[in-house]
Amino acid sequence: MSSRLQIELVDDRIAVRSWIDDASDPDVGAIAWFLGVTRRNTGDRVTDTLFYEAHRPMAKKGLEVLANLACEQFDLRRVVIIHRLGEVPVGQASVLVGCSSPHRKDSFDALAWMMDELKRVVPIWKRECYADGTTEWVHPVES
Amino acid sequence: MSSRLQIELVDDRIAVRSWIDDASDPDVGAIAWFLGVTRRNTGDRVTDTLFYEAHRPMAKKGLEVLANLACEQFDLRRVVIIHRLGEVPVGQASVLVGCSSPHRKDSFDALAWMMDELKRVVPIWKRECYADGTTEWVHPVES
Amino acid sequence: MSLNVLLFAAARDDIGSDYVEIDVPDNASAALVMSKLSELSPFMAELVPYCRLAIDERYADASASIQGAREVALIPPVSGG
Amino acid sequence: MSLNVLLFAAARDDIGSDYVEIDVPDNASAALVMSKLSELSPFMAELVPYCRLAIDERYADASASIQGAREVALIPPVSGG
Repeated sequence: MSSRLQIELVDDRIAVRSWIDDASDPDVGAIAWFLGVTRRNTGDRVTDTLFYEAHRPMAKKGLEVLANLACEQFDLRRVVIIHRLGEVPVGQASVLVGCSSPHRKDSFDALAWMMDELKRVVPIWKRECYADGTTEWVHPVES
Repeated sequence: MSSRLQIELVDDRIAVRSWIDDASDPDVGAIAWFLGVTRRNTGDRVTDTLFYEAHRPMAKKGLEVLANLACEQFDLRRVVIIHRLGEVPVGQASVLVGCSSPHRKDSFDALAWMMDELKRVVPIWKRECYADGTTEWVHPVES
Repeated sequence: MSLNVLLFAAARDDIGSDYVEIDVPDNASAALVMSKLSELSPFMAELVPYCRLAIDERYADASASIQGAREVALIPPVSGG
Repeated sequence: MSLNVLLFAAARDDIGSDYVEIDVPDNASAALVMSKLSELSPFMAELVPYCRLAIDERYADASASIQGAREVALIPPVSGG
């Protein structure tokens, strides 16, 4: 069943249109997509740009495991996870996650679950470059 | 704030790409969208095609109210709701709902809420045309 | 007075027209209009109890009056999306 | 034995290299490797307790042995998405 998974790490703009175009499947009733985008403001700090780095083979494998676990838990027909690495300027997408299912609840739940898990386990890190010239790796500590 | 709402009833294919293209807003960190698609199988019945009809002015107004209520409940930057009327063959989208927000939880929650509400209150009806030649208006009775 | 009620979906197919003319008092309630509509056919008798009445493009309570209404519509259970 | 540990993000910036060589027994546990890494600098002493160790591209338990490992990597708290 792995043909229904499309997992990629990319170093350039995510080609959103080409991913979302290829969607017609007669057994699908619901398609849901999420784009994570670099935001200018976090609290009172202003972001100029973000840089993402990864343990690439482990991140690729981690995203594949994530997609497979989503297929086990939810009734999905297709899963797409694309994560961009390197610089991702404000207003551009760092991640695209999409899925399709016969019924919409599976796609909604899977999308939120995959984003939560991605942020929890996949070895990808972002470095904030603030407008004041400082930079900072984001290493959130789980509570 | 109504410029951030885009609500449409259309009689032809929903142009998903045109909405996605126009998505860059520096205060947005999350963009999510949902497509409802005509599915071939429902239970053991095989669908050939669907027809949608609406009380058009009331449906348009209903979708606008929905989008405004979503903006009151969730921290959204933009809401798009496009519903197609007339024939929607298997594999094509009958509805596109999308939103953007600083944080992803608002977009996920708003998307699910808007789809639930749309299906509950907006005067749009679908007629199933089954492969066996029979047709049937879908008038779900709330329990 | 004579009142035109807009019909949709299965109700329109049953009556064979996108509106129906019924006779009700000037200040009839939505409930009375619904009751008149349910008398139009055996199918309508089954469907109407699950419908809502819209007066001037808004869902109306059972007690709402049609007096002065520009448009009255019977809204069967919806199935958009 | 001498073990190369891959470093990422703030750990790599602190050490100034994308790997570090440490001296540990052949059958050292992940916990021992982490302990050695935390001795490398005051910054690492703070960061390492929040990190996970990956052996051959999988997260390892504290008790897992590095014996025979082809790759050992220090994985700081992640922030993808």
